[in-house]
Amino acid sequence: MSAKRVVTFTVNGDQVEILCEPRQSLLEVLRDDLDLTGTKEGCSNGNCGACTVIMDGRPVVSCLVLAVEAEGAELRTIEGVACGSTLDEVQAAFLEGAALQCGICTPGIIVQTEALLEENPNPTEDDVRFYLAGNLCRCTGYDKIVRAVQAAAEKRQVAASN
Amino acid sequence: MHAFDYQSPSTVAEAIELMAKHNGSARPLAGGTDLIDQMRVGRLAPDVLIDVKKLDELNVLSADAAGLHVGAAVPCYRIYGDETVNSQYTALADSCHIIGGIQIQSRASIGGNLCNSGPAADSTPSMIALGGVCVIAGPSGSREIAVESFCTGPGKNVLEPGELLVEVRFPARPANSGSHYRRMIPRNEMDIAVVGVGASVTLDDSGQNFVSARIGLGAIAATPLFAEAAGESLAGQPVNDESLEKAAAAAREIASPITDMRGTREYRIHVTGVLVKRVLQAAIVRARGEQIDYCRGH
Amino acid sequence: MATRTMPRVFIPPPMRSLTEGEEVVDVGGTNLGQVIAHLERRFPGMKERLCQDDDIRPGLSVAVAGSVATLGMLQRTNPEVEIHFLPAIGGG
Amino acid sequence: MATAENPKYKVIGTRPIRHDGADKVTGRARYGADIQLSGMLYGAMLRSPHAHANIKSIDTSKAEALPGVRAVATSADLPEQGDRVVELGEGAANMRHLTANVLARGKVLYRGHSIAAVAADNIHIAEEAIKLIEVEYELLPPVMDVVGAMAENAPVLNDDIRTESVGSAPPAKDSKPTNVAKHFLFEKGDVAAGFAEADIIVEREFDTAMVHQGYIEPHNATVLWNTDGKLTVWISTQGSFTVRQQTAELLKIPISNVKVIPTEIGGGFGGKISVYLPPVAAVLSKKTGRPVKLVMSRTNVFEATGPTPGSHMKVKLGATKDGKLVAGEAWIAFEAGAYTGSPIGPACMCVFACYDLPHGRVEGFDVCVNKPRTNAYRAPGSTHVAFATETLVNEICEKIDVDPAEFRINNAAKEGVRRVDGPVYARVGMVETVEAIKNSEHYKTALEGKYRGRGIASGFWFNCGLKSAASATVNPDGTVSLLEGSTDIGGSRTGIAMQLAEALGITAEEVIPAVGDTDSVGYCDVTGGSRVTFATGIAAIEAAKDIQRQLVDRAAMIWEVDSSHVSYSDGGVHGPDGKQLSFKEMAAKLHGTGGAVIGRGTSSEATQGGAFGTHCVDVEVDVDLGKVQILRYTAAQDAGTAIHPSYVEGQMQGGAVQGIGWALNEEYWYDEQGEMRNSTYLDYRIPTCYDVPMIDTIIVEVPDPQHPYGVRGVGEVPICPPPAAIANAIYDAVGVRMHDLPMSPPKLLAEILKK
Repeated sequence: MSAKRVVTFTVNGDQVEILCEPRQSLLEVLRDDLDLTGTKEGCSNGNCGACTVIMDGRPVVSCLVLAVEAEGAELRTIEGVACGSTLDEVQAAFLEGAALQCGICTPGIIVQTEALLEENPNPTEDDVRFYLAGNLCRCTGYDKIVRAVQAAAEKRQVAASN
Repeated sequence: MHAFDYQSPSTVAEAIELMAKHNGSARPLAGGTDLIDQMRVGRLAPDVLIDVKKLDELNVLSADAAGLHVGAAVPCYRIYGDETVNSQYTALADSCHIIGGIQIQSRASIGGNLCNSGPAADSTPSMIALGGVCVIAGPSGSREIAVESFCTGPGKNVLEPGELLVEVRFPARPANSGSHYRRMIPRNEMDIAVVGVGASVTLDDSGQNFVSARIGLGAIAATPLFAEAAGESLAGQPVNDESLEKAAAAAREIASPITDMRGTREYRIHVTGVLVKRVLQAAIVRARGEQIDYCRGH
Repeated sequence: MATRTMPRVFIPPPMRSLTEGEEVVDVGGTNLGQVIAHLERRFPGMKERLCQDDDIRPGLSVAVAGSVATLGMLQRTNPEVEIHFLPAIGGG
Repeated sequence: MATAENPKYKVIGTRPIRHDGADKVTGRARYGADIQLSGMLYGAMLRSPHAHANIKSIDTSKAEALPGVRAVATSADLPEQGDRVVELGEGAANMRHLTANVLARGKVLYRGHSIAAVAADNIHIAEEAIKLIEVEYELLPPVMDVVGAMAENAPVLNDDIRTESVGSAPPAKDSKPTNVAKHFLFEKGDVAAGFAEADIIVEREFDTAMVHQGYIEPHNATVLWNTDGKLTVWISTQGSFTVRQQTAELLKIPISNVKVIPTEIGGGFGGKISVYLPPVAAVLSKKTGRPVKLVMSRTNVFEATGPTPGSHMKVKLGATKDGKLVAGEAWIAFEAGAYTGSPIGPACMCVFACYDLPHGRVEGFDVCVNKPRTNAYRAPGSTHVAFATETLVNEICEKIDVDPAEFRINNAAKEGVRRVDGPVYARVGMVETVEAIKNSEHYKTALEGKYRGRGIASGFWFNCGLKSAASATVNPDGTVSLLEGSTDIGGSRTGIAMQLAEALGITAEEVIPAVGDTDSVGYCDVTGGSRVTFATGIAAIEAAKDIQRQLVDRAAMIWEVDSSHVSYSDGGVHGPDGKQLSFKEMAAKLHGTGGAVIGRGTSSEATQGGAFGTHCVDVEVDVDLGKVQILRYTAAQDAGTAIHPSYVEGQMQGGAVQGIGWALNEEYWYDEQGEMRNSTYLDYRIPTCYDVPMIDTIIVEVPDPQHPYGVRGVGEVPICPPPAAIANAIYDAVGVRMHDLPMSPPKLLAEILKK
């Protein structure tokens, strides 16, 4: 076994320091060491997006990031999306629009949506579908997800213009 | 996953030294989107990973008189977000836009795509079409090799133990040139190319005749191919169905694909011809300074 | 059409060798257990094909008046009902 | 058609926020793999690299010696089962097969078949350890093709399987074993005479590939075998009670020793009913005295859970030239996988279920092949046969020049029609769903453009009743805590809570629903068969009625009148002389009137009427690539009464998109050695959101008389029509009839080029 290392990064604004093996993925460390189990594991090869987190401003699949690579990084996970006890627009839109069924893909999709709206505050349906293509959902047929994303974008736009 | 050590050198020299020291049992780690998956499934089991993605030389993305320099670890999103790439090296932007999903594009690099040496790599045909040259650093100095000569088999390439791909350099774009990449996939996204075609064309001032063309093909042989004869067949020819058809036929000629879960041999050969024509047509439109009507993934 | 006085049992094709080809048989009984007992009396061998340890065979379901018999041998029957023996159905 | 708001009801037909919503959008909801217990060990399993082999020996000594390894288990650690068939709530299973599927006994029957398991301090050590287990195999030829497996000289997978036929004498124990595990035969009328009446007869052969449910959450189980012999199982499952029973049977311990705590579940679609991991984790826990967690990889999920079968079908339909169906005949062979148990029975019963067919004959076979043991997948068996029948129906329509919607309406199954398998339909909504499509904006708008085409198709599913239980406790603030046992895959706890709310005259938000564990709620069958909103809904309504009765008695006590003079309606109790107290007021008096009020309800008698759906799809075919784009999609379905219309729509949309995946790309792609070569999401290719358009829905409401509010299950029907609808649309676009699923680009291009 190779030596464990100390890795330091921030998650949702909190600085954390963990001891991990190089072979541990960021996903594994978030879930097993930090008990941030909102980030889900669906495939472990980057094809489902359930483990999406935002790393230094970019969405990444945390199953394909080694925890040691996160040294110094700023991470945002699903647990950091709501503002205290208030849901953000995307979360609220998902609930109002019934955009989830089983809910296992939901954290990844919400995090990915946060990244999308950061980059493109007013996405077309095609923009949404392309940006979320790396997040598989097997329950909803995506219809209500796409609508919820657009509803959230609109709500945020209105809020920003007020 | 197999246990391994992790090193993050701060200079290329240090990286090369580490690579050489482990004599073949070390792998450079850039975005990791292929490497980590392959290690997890046990296809690769290096003893050491050398994280090269923070090395300055591997993060270059700039244009000068020599052309465009793309550091081997520059992630896709930076490439397609780059003004020069988007206006002049569009095939490369096209490729980077469809490698994996958005999350993968946050990490994956064209250097990694090339070093992974998959026959279906989406950026390699574009790099071939754009005349990319690999800049390799090694214990005994630096060397250069054309992208089309880099891969030697599925998962295999010319890198010797201790060598590191530093950047891919692309020559400056001539006037009246345009390029494009597209692939056939059964879905519209998140898929591996069944056939991928990258092409770059240069037209004369009238926009009606080819000056030159380069075509790269993916997923139709053990390595991505440079369809040299297909490209050469267009030089000096008028832009018309006949010349495109001839180029497509020449491309089909060199295709030697396999049948697998992604498509049959016959299908791939057929699609090679179809895509070569479509990609050339799009490159021509761009060479004329117009926008192509292109739905990513379709 | 004359009113029936007994439950009507539809005999699955593979069982018709026991009923000499009869596809539909009317037999008495106020519950499924009695109906099957009557069937057995008239067509020996029937019960073995339908039951295991005095209950409906696993994998088999019995439809009484269009509803799956959830009470097994205790399922009530009446002269108006049709009885069908069908594969058990689950679902996704 | 009525949708959304239903004036008859106050709660039903509205769209409240689901009760578990906040947990699920914040990442707080705990799914199976999220369970963390102190002292927990991580497990990994050794799986067969071969499709068919005898196990000569297993040597686990090197794995056991690896530091950090705490226990190793093989089938030797599970009790012998003998030859017993056990009813497991949703289907029966031979226990000998079930245990061999959990850990192979002497033989592996498919690639990915589990052989041994390790519990270690972390997952990496466990995975290293399984590589150290040495297994000696004797390779056997794999049997991968359903028709080939039926041949007389085919290698036989199981030496204890002989063909069983519903209603036939049991096969002799000394007869020759076979791969054909089951045979079904249904007949109605006189098929030969029926076809003699036909002016037009079409007969085609169809093939469909094995496909997976593809739920995003992999299977998991965490088990603690306590020192008192009691087991606790944390698992995401469609049925906690079936997990309890299967685990107890496999370990040969009393069911009361097993407590199953269902976590949130990340999709199932029929695939999370069979038990794979709990008995293994239990054995490892018993050996170590610590809780053990097992989680499958995505490749394990594909290779070693229960996909739904591939099939070979021959179907023949006859009609008169004026558009009346007169006869149908079907021969259907399903891949059972390694052990018997495919949904061939329901397939046989569904093949002609949409139509009033005077003469019919259906024969079906359940055939073992060297693939994982198959399972239910959303309307199990019905999608396969709808692909066949619904494309033949369109072919007939074309030949006699009748509008396919018109033809379906004229021949539709309806109340009083006798099915080929015997029973007679009660009130059903096939006609109404076709009419809904026929009258839709989509169908009425002409489709323009080259290589574009439109197709429609219908589908049927029975919808199960089965058994459910619920209890409901009135809280002093006028809310109700509802406890039920149906694990919630798609918002069902809210649909059930809404029915309780409707019955009590309170709001959906005033009900606090929870899914209980097997020690805290009454027996509930699985969340499957589109049964939960129907049957657990009835149990909740019964619980509400029980509360009503108790509140009536208490009001009578308060008012000092006889209970017979008090009634419950409009959200409160009403007595003589205009006396009334609202539910909330009664709740506030709980403690002074005798303490807790707990309502109980069960349902087991009711059987649902079936449900139908009709879909319409527009496609565009790239004739040079053989690739199909879905341009527009509309699904109509009879929901009986839509409780929460958003989630009804969601089921229709999700089912349609799964059907689109099945139609176009999904398949188990095997090589000659029997290795699945596309066991990742990358190459299995379920639809992404960039592959599909919006899915328009039309909820048709033909109330089911067997439910107090008229509910029909909605989960399964929507997967049935898409493959046929898309095949019909492809024909309309490019004149090519596809008889082989998936209609992937290489196959479609080959057909186009043949033309």
